[in-house]
Amino acid sequence: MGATAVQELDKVVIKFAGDSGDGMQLTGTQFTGTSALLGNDIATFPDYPAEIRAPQGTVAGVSGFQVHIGQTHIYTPGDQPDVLVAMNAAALKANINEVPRGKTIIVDTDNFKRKDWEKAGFEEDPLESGLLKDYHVIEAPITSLTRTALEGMGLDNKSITRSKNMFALGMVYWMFSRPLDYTERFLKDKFANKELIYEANVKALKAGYNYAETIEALSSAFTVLPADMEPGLYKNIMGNEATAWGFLAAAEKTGKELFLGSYPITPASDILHEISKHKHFGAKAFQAEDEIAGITSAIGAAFAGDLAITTTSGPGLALKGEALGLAVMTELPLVVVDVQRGGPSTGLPTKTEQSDLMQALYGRNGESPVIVVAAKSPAHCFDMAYTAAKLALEHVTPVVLLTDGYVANGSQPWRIKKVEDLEPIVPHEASKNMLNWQPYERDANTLARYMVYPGTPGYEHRVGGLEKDHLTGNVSYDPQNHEEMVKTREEKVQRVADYIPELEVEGAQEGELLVVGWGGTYGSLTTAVKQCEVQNRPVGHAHFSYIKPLPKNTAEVFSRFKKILVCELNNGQFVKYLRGELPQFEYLQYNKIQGLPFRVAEITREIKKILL
Amino acid sequence: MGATAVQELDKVVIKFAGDSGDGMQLTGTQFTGTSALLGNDIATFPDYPAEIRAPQGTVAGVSGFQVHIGQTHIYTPGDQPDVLVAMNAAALKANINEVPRGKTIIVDTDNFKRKDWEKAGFEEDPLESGLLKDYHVIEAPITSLTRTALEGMGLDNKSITRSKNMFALGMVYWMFSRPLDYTERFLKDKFANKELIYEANVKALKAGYNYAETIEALSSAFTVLPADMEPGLYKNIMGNEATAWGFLAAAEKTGKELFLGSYPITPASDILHEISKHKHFGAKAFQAEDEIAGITSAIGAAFAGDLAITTTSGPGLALKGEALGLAVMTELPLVVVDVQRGGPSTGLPTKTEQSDLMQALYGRNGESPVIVVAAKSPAHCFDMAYTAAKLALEHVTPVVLLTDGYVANGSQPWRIKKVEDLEPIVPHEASKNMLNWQPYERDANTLARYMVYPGTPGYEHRVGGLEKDHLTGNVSYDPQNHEEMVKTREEKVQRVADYIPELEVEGAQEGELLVVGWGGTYGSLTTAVKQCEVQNRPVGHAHFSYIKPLPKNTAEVFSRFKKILVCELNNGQFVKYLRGELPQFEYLQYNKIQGLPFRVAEITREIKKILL
Amino acid sequence: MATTETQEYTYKDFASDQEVRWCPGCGDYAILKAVQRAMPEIGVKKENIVFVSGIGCSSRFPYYMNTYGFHGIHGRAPALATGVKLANPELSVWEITGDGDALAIGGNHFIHAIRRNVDLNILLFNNKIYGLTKGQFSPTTDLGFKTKSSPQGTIDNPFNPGELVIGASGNFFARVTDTNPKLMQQIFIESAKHKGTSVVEIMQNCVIFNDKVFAPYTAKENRADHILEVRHGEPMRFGANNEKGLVLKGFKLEVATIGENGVTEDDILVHDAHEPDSTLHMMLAKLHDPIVNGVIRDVPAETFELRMQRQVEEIERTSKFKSVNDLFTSGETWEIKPH
Amino acid sequence: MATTETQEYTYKDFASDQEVRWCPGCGDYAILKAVQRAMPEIGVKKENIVFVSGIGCSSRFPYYMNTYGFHGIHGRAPALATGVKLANPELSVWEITGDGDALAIGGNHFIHAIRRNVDLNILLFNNKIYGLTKGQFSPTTDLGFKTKSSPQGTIDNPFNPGELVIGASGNFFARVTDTNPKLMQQIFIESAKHKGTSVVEIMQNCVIFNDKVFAPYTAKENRADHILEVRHGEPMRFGANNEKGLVLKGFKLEVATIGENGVTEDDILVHDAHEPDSTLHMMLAKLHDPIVNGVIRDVPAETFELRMQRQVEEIERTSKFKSVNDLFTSGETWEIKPH
Ligand SMILES: Cc1ncc(C[n+]2csc(CCOP(=O)(O)OP(=O)(O)O)c2C)c(N)n1
Ligand SMILES: Cc1ncc(C[n+]2csc(CCOP(=O)(O)OP(=O)(O)O)c2C)c(N)n1
Ligand code: SF4
Ligand code: SF4
Ligand SMILES: [Mg+2]
Ligand SMILES: [Mg+2]
Repeated sequence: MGATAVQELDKVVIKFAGDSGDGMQLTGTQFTGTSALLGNDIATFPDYPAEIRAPQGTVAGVSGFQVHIGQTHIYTPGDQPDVLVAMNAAALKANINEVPRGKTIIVDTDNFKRKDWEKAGFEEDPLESGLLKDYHVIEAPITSLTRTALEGMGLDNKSITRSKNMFALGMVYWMFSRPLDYTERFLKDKFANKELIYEANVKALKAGYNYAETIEALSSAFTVLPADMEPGLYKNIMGNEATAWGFLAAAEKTGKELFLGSYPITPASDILHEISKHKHFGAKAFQAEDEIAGITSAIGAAFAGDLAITTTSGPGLALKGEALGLAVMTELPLVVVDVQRGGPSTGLPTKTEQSDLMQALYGRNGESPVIVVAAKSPAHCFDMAYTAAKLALEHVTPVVLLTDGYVANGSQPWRIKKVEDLEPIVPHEASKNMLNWQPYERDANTLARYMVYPGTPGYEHRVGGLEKDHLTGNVSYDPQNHEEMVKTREEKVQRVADYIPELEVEGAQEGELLVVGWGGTYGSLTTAVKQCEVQNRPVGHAHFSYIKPLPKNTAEVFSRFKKILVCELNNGQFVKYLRGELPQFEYLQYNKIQGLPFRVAEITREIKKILL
Repeated sequence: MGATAVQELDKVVIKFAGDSGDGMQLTGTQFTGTSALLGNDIATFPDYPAEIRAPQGTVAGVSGFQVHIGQTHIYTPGDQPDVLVAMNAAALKANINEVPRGKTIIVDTDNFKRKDWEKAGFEEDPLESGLLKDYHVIEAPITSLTRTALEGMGLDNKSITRSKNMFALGMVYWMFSRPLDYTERFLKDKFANKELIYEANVKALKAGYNYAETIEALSSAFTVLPADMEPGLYKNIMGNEATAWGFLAAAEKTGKELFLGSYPITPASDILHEISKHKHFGAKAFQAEDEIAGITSAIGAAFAGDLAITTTSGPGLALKGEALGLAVMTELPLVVVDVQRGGPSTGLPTKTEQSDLMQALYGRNGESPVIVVAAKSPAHCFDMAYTAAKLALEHVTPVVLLTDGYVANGSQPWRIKKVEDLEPIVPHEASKNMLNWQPYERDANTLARYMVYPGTPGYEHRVGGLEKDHLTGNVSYDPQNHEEMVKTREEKVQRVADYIPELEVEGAQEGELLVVGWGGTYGSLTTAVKQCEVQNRPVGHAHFSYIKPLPKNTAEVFSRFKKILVCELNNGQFVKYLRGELPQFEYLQYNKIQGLPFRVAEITREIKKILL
Repeated sequence: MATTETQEYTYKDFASDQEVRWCPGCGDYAILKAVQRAMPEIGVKKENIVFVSGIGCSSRFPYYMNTYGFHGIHGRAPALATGVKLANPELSVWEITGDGDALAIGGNHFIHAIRRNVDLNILLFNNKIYGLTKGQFSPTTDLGFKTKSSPQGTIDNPFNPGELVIGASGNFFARVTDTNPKLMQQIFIESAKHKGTSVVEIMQNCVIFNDKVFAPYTAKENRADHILEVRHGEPMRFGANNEKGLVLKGFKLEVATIGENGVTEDDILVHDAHEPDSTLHMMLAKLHDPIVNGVIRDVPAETFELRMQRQVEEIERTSKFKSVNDLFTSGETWEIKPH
Repeated sequence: MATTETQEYTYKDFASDQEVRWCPGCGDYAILKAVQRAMPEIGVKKENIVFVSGIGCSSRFPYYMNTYGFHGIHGRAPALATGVKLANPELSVWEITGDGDALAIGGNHFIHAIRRNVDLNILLFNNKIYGLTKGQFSPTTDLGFKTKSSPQGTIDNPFNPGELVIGASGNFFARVTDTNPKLMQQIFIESAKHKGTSVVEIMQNCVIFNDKVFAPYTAKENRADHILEVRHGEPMRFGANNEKGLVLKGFKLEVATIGENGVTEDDILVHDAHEPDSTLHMMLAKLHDPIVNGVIRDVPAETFELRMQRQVEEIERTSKFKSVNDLFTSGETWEIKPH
């Protein structure tokens, strides 16, 4: 890119950055939507400020949105931007270290005055200091150009300034040969009742487009051709939205009502927001007084026959531990979604991390096994939410689904599924003519008990948190029964291994090195492994979506490689779990604990180090 | 014992069992006290009914108290009773399976009528059915004899019947040649204002004593001579009491006030009760509205300079997880005591288990390391409580102390310690003249930060749950700082290994087999290992009181043995932890999950199986 | 398995096969019996009744009812029950809780259930002590009372459950003693009839850890003079000869004797349980001597589940989505054609 | 580091070096300033002041105060603050909390702190919304209000904080708007003076997620007619010309205009914040229009920490144990002699 630009690009990473109030999230999603419609593969990642709304013009207040578009398959929002749009000095300060030399930077010079760069924490004027000398810099007075464009429309100053993001978007649209109609449609819709604002925005958008075409700075426009994607109907989907939709689909598939008991928490709240909109599908979103009421109301709903879920992030999962144990003891179907964020404690609430794995596995008193699964990308959230619901209902057990801030807020094209085409779900319920049904009678294969819900005459029974008799479910203090029940609950979860897909290896199927990951790091790891392949260093990649139980062939897969490298965004939790479960192997580990996803380059570097 | 009785016994196990209302706990503690004063080594275990107060005469309502006295060192309340006192048919039913053939059973025939044994769940009269034919049975109409003895004293019927436990105690006192004065003194004190009741009890006690001497059934009396114990002043102490006293001692040693924030829960409540009595030592027992308020009030108190602790059992620890993470992030000294009980969920609340280890290690969001230690016997609770307080204050970090229902309710002679003789504790606090103190500045060796409490002029500062700058403690979202802090918090805990004792091996110092245990199973394991030694199968025994971090020489110790057998009262938690921490060794495991302690015989059997 | 018509039920139909395991003499027995006797009269089939509880002696209750039941975890019964009710609003949901369960660890769920007005019938067994954990003070224990965890007497001001319920804007509050089976039964039926959260405080004797704490009210010789049984629409009178009654003096309630100081029958306040303004109900709930029994407040108000249902209908009427398939294909989509 | 005498403090002494990071226009700024201005007047040295908070926009507050501070976890600030105060009763402990923090997840700790009457000054920033998590409804959100998590409008009846405080037997409750810096400052000083738990509800504007929700009261044109500022000992009057006032009609408060319907100045109720009976305070707290500002209830009552101290003294006087050594050697002991 930049000075050595070419007409057709394979993939490109663009980062829009500005002040929280500058509308960068909108700009980013517009560029994403337009590119998706053109058939590119895409991946996005918004990068919110951690602060409420930090003082304008400061680095803490910078909001960014990174989008990666490609004509080949892409799996991450990209390590480093090819184009950075910096709406003010702080946005430049916050992002410049990420942009490789030689790349393009668009700056709004109106916000690079002395007070601006001082506020941003620069010692000297960054446009003068030589900081940008190795970059292809496009200096455009975006704010004043917008102002000029919208003059005389009768708009107030604030509304005019607010349109500058559309000016910037217009510029980038031109650079990458994108049409404007998607965004025009969007604006029409958004400002349906505000004709003037709509017009102003479109005007700014076109002005930016035209400006980019006019000025010399952009010597040529690029394009990214459609990717070679599986045929079908697509839409762009965010991880949290996909999670919500997966549950809605499972509910429709089973004819059950969906009950969500939840308490808002970053970065999980959007699942609650999404499900709140869909009462007409029988979805009940209950915003509880806290996380404990969130999960216990869901347990009550599960007992009464709903598809019951609860959604949260790390601190909330900690609060739910005791009640999750109750669901284990009462053997009720329940899905707990933990959208992981940086910990411990309140930690880095807006940043991503994979550090709740141990908590998901062990964060309860007593021997308290649950199924643990994880989603590997925004669109995969749909599949894993659906699967989690299926496993819970069919195996009559709680399931923890781990996603993280990165996949939850990221977006990806999703090949739209039809409910009809989804795998069937058969909730494990007593048939009406089952003789002598007992509450803790089990299926011989899955060990699932047969559910009966209140309202069914003749099946009145009681459950609870005290140890239960292995058949009647009555309270039992019998020592042998307790041992049997502890083992049965564990075995029930282990038997799920017979019902889940085997572990697949991408890349080399055997050999020197197997790269192992789980959950949201899939994109970075698979990209890295593919790069290594290109560079003639074939390694395998095994990515876990099923953590407890592990896929049945895990040991077999591991045994095909000389070395195993477990990569995680934590201090080594999955690797510790693997050492406990499959102690016969030696594991190398690579960990990053910075609240940020892996960069592809970090992984390839690590792989090279090991293969040397 | 029994028919083949000898005059002098090495050790003897007596179990007093009766209805909840029969006063068996009192009888047991009296026998214990008297024997302790005679210089025996002792270990006790009360065996409460799980139910509130189950219907009289049913097995669920049986309350028992087992005491093991010896002239050699003893470590457990004994596998099986040599003498069973069964005050009713249900007590016989509940315990007969535990009593080896040939042993002595005393029954109160007044409570073996048809309705009694039917209620107890016998099919036929147990005294007639041949069930007891291989036992030495002493049939005594204890209730009616008591009634006769107390006739004419002007007591109501209820009070008379209530004295029958003293009659039974008198009989056992005679059998084991115990004096009556200890119990007489006790009764005088207890019934200080109820002269008549006092007299009746003493009368019943003496009547039982004389009755035993008179009847032929007891052909000879036995005795257990004093044990060969370390010289010093002793008293009999229960685990929970010892825990409370350990903290009181630590507070006095440091001149700090003790703050306990707690919520009642079985089997931990007695620690709260004990500390509640001692406000005059500056001990503040705050019974909070729930477990979360228990720990957060303690965190507040730690911040303000108290020695802060919180006590609970498994379900309560689950609730404390989130707040414990706050203590990790704010790096405050805090001790959390978890008196473990049977889980998951409400589980078996009155039974013992070791199944909260994983929860103690990992039951929080994010990377959230704390020190984890465990007590191995009732008296050892004193040492570990004191040590936990020392580690918390010196290393400025939360510590989890694990005990369990078995050690908490059991008792043992304790060689009384003087505060002066205890190891010094030096809380890690900023000295008044420290220059440019920063809240997160650390000691170069321990990595502990220097505490300053509110009230200190010029040191005003703020802490909180968001990630902190490594020096100033201000909120920091810096990626590198986060990684550094995660590693530092872990390293701070790991460095504690430099300050704790090395792991010691009892029995064989190297060879075929190392028996490994942790916490409350010490007594059973050490007894079993000693027995094997006697039988010429020398094995080693390594018992862990320090779990995180592990003692520095752990790997070295493990490497001296061919096989390692990890014995736990759970489904294999410590062994999983060891596999993760020291993956270079192979571990065998032996687990019991019945809400009961190990029997010595179970361990010796397992050892033999492995050594064959 | 055959079902019975509700009118044919007797109290025996509501006894489960589990042995009742409270201490002999515990007040819980009488409450259990009163509930079992009330059940046939609420007009709900057995299979549509669910008893939910937390943890405590009282919370063992569901095991003894031959209905659906859930023995939950400590303090969380209101949330459990809310989940049950929202999942299936047809069910008659009863919550059994103790003073510790409801007001210590569970206080927040308790006041939030009341605020939302989910149709739950909450029976609060107030024995002013933690029974199951063997005798620590609870949030309702009288100030200064000595317990295992307050060897010098408590220093916490107790909650008055009625005050808290009304302070959380509750619409149904009643109080009764475990010694009054008839009134219990009546009140349970009333609480079942009330749509929305109803709270019944039962002054329950714990023979083991707090014996006779209510004796100043319930002992035979005290009842008439120290308990005022209120009935909607009737003057609030009490006393051995019904000679005493409540009158208003400024902002305060006072006890007056008819015939003394010129007080006549007409001066006695008439109880209006249905008055929306809760001022007088609050005063009645706070009265110590006499203590007020009966239904103190019973005001109709929309339930949470009804409002939820209404939103479902509204959105069903207005939404163009009939299946999630419609949702999935809504908004911007694009087609990738086979190559 | 030198200490300053309290009388020499200015508000600047209470500003920390941390940049204040609320949204421009957020009501929290005005509250921060009012607190910083109140501090020099409470007569406590800076080092003896602790600000404790939960989680929320409002809960960032402690970072901006140059005193000791603790930014806790969500909802638990009352318990944290209780621990701080009991550990060192000399400290002046302030709790900063939001409507979600105090009344959703933290509701139980909130009412229990009030019940115990620990000497805490609780400032409740009520913006009727979850600010920090970007706009979900809270337990005080107006019924029917549309938010991110209530796209069709909420169906929960909101709590009225004052009602809940008094229902939990609170002894100090005040209300003020973030637009009235003078009154805020006064009230904060009053709350500091009150020994025991004091709760100040601040009607705080969240410009981003709930802008102008209090405008019906706080907008210039509405203030005089819709806010009633009460002062102890003074008649409760309001209106542009102070022409309106509260009168009692039966059990209800009504607004009357002096000179109309024969109402005279003397008919207007005089505010008595110190009256132990809370009936009228409850009515004032519940009033919607006008909404009452000022100190509604301020009744002296023994604090928890004082009672605790008294027990310490009592047991110190009566116990024979001076050191734990005495405790250890108490009761039955036996000596094992060297052999
Ligand atoms: C999380 C948790 N904390 C504590 C306990 C211990 N616990 C069980 S019941 C109870 C209090 C019981 O009191 P109350 O609710 O008044 O019921 P009661 O036994 O008096 O009927 C307590 C503290 C528990 N089971 N779980
Ligand atoms: C255990 C836990 N649950 C949820 C959250 C997310 N959370 C943070 S603040 C907040 C609510 C904030 O609302 P409020 O207390 O009214 O404060 P405001 O931001 O409006 O000042 C929530 C739900 C959290 N941080 N921790
Ligand atoms: S302890 Fe008290 S409340 Fe519990 S069962 Fe016994 S008498 Fe009843
Ligand atoms: S979100 Fe609202 S409450 Fe939070 S800082 Fe912004 S304006 Fe203030
Ligand atoms: Mg109780
Ligand atoms: Mg708020």
